[in-house]
Amino acid sequence: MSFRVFVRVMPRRGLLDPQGQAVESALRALKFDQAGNVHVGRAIAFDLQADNESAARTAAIAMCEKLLANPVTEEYEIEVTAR
Amino acid sequence: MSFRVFVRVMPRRGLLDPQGQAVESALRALKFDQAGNVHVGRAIAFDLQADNESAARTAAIAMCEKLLANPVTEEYEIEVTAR
Amino acid sequence: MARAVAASPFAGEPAVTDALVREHKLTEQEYEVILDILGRTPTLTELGVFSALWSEHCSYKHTRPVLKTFPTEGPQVLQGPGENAGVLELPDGWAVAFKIESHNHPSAVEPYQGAATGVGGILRDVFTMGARPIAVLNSLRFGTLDDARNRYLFGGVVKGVGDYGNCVGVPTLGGEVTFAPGYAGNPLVNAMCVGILRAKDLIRARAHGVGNILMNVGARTGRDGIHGASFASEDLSAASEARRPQVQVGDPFTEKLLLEASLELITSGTIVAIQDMGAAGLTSSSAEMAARGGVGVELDTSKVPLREPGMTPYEILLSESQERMLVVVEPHRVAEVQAICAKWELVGTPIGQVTDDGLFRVVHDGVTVAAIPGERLVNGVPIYHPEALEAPEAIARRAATPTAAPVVDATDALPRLLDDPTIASKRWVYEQYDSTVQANTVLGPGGDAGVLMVEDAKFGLAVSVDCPNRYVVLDPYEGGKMTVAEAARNVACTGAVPLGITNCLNFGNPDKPEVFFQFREAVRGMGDACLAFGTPVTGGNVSLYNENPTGAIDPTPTVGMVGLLEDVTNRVPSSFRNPGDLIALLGDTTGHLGGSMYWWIVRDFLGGPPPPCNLDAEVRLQRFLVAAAQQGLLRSAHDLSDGGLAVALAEACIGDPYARHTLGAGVQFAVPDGMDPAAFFYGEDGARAVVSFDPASVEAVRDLAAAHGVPFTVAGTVTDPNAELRITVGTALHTWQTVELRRTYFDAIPRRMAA
Amino acid sequence: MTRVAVLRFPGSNCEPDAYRAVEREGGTAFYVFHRETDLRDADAVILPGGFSYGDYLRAGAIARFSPIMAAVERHAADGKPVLGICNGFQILCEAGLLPGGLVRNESLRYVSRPVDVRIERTDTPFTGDYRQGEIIRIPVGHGDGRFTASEETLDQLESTGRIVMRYVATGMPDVHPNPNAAVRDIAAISSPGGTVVGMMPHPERLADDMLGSSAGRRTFTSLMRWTRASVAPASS
Ligand SMILES: Nc1ncnc2c1ncn2[C@@H]1O[C@H](COP(=O)(O)OP(=O)(O)O)[C@@H](O)[C@H]1O
Ligand SMILES: [Mg+2]
Repeated sequence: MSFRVFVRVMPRRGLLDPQGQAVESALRALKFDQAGNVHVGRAIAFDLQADNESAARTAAIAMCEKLLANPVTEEYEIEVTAR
Repeated sequence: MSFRVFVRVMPRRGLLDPQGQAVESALRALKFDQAGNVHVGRAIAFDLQADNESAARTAAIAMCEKLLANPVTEEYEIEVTAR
Repeated sequence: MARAVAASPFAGEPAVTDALVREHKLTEQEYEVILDILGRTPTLTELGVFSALWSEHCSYKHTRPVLKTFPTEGPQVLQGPGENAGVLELPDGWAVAFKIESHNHPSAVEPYQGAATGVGGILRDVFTMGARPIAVLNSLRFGTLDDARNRYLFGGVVKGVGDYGNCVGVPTLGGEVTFAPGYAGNPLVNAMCVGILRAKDLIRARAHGVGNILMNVGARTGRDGIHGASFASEDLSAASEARRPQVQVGDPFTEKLLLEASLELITSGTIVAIQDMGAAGLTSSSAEMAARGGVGVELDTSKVPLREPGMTPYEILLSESQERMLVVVEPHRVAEVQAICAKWELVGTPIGQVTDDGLFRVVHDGVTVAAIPGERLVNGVPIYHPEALEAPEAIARRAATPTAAPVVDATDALPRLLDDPTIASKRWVYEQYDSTVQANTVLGPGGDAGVLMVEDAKFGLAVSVDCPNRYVVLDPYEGGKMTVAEAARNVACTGAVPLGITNCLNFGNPDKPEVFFQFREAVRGMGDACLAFGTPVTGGNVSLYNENPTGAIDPTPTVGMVGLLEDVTNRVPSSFRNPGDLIALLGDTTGHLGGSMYWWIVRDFLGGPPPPCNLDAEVRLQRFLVAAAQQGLLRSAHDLSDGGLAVALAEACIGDPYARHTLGAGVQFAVPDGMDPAAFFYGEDGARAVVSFDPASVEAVRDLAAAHGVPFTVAGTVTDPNAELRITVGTALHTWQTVELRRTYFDAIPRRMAA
Repeated sequence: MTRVAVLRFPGSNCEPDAYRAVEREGGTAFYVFHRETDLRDADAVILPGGFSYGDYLRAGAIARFSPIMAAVERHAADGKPVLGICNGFQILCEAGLLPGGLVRNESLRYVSRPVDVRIERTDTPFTGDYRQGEIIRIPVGHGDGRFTASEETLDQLESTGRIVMRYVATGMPDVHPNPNAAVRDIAAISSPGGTVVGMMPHPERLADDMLGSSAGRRTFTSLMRWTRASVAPASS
């Protein structure tokens, strides 16, 4: 089966996120003050072949642990959808 | 109401995505060859106050158009969840 | 001459119609010539090829006759205009390759990628000559920073220049940034690259050897920047907004691999010729290499490695995907080339061959989709001789004088001027550019010219890029002269002998007589200055149609100068060094305020005649500065330009960008009779510099100045760290806190960008 | 003669500078490509600065998987000197040979300028010829130089004396002494034994008097002396 995987890699909670701060103040400057708690990270999208959804998820987690995210500075979330 | 918004900003289809290419070949080198069509972009997460979901979405779209995404080189997707 | 042969349309390709011809920006007259060249109607693919090669950007059809008037010869010239970059001879078998090029239109649409790919293109122009890039410079122009769009363009361009050059590992040694209303909506982004090579390794982009193979080396081809060449020859308009998806994305990582692979291919003698695929991509690189070599080429577009499926020959030929090279190689060495490519993680793919029929022929899946006599394709474009007529308003503005009263007095004008982003420190910019990679940076950004050493060599190089655009807009001829004079003065201040120039001529729409007048006169002025200085033009680039809805940009003929320090240990910095050193002013001060920053900032007036450029005085000053440096007489030398004497003294006191303290100075001048102190402080007469030296050397310096016929006035001394700048004019004493001047000078741009 | 392997990853761009700095002090430098698996009896290894794999994904994230890195890990495990400069430091962190990570400068801008750093530790192979507490001015050039680690890791680095250089203020009135907002002003750290060192500043770019200072030279003279004496690594 073929899956579409979206990975969201965000700065670890607690770590300084200057990009998030910059975007937040830019939003305020544009009067979008209803937005808060802004954080900026990396989005990674790819197609994945796997027997079933849980296999796909397992593979995606392995990829994040090994390459896509750095546990020291980042945390990640995975979204898998069949296609 | 308070919403959590995730924005995924990816390189426009058709434009060169050197970062996606680099990650794809790195995954191959690590024997994750079941992954393909890799693209890398930015993930933006924020809280948003709005009367209802569609108002929240409308606001998020405005933010993307004005600030979060560069229409020349990027396309974006928005995910809104009540909280 | 090669005769035309048949070509059939690519499957699904529409027949060529008048509408299509117009859309390809070809005039009726030009289309007539195409019909005559082919003896038949072109296929759409052929039309696209003509349209690209006959665009202003590639063909110089409006400017060639004028460009021909540049002096291009000199004993130091190894390669003049006509190749990817010019090359000058250096001591000990070394040579320097350098070139400047514009990326204005792409940067107006997408500042980050536009600027980045501009740097990528100019790097390739230099390393395709067999030279290793050792310095990048950039010349930038924007509207004023009070406007958010201009701040966005400025920030994006600087980040783009930095990210690309930093990643490839070439230090940015200098540049210039000017902010003026005349560039709003049409920023100028000119990038210069300087490379060093062994003269014996010089290689020219000429295809020869019938049967030799054409190879595509580097990135895959996508639909990027299709028609970028004709795009660059078009006024910015709603239409070009609609062309947005064409933006090219740069990949500096691949560029770095391409750089190493190309230099290895060249120095190992594996290849016959190499050319980067710049504007009009595969089409111009292959057609130009063939024409230079007097041969034909046959390309098989179905063999070109693609990034996107289903691309047509038309798209493949015109794609401006970055980081690609076209290489000519003997058939038996293809495997060697591929091995070197593989070593650098790149792919080398045979995509065609050199032929003897003089045709530019394109086949796709065995079908001939284009067959054009190559020589006429490259050189057959009709040449235009546009009318040149100065605008009455320009003449009037040159004659006018300010009416508004000064907003501040002569003393307070100095901080005002130092706070203007055009005069203020550009540290916010060059701090984002790696200026020390390669470990050869002797004098980095912040001074008059960048200076670098060459490993194991005694000599050093000084590089600078300049254009006093205010002078050019007011008087293109004098301004053209001053452009070269300022670059030469900057280089000479470091102690280097000006060797030669490259130039980037940024102008508006040449069909406007007033624009073509500016172009013709500026080139005439630059040529006269180059003759006087013995600095031939080795190449450059022309960017026309720099217009936006509000009209043409200020004419901006940017000059990139390379100078030689025979002994790099003699290099001279621009700011004061030691308390107790003597300070002298070189050159004549008439208090010329026409075209000055003072009138512009303090009296809200841009006009009057710019300072006349006295070439003889400039040459004498240059020779003095070089001789004084060679004799080790000077501790600092700084030329006078924007803001005149007071700004130059302030900058010399403020010191290096990361100095731990400023230095004070105390100087006295006898006012020339009846001269307004503001004119004395801020007048912008050329051929002047402020120097400092050990008091023990005063006789030697004075005699040397006399020997060179350079007016010389000892004005005072350098005083203590963080002390005041004190200038006495006649009986009036003016004082400034150098620490505050420094703060103003370095904070002007960051403050505005934080807004 | 000290044999120093200078690694070359795709996108490295400071390897010639490191090579020169080693040879200038009488060492023998040689390049080792990322695809190789053997360090050819190097006494020491330098991971140079640059943009390995374009810094795509994360600086150093892809290079750390290069075939040569297994040999570097063995070399480090044997207590032999390893120096990561800038991108090399980032690679060592990604590879887990040094703790913590290097993230985007707080300014969100690349920064190229001199910084003043204090030598906090002189018993590493790369700092022996400096004086304890000495302050040197030396260039940085990076976009991702902000050192970060968990509080525990930081405290441990402090208590075991593994912070090798810190950014310090010496009065450049108008620039921040810490160019990237690194936590606790950390510019360089070492492995527990002190033999693996990562630093953001570029000593190899300031190892020639012609450049106005040679403050970086002693990083390499230190190495020459250390390997000649080849004393056992000081452990704390
Ligand atoms: N302003 C100029 N002065 C002198 N030579 C020029 C000028 N503009 C272009 N040329 C020469 O014309 C040739 C083609 O220029 P250009 O199209 O910019 O080169 P490229 O093909 O690298 O873009 C180059 O050799 C260049 O040096
Ligand atoms: Mg070019």
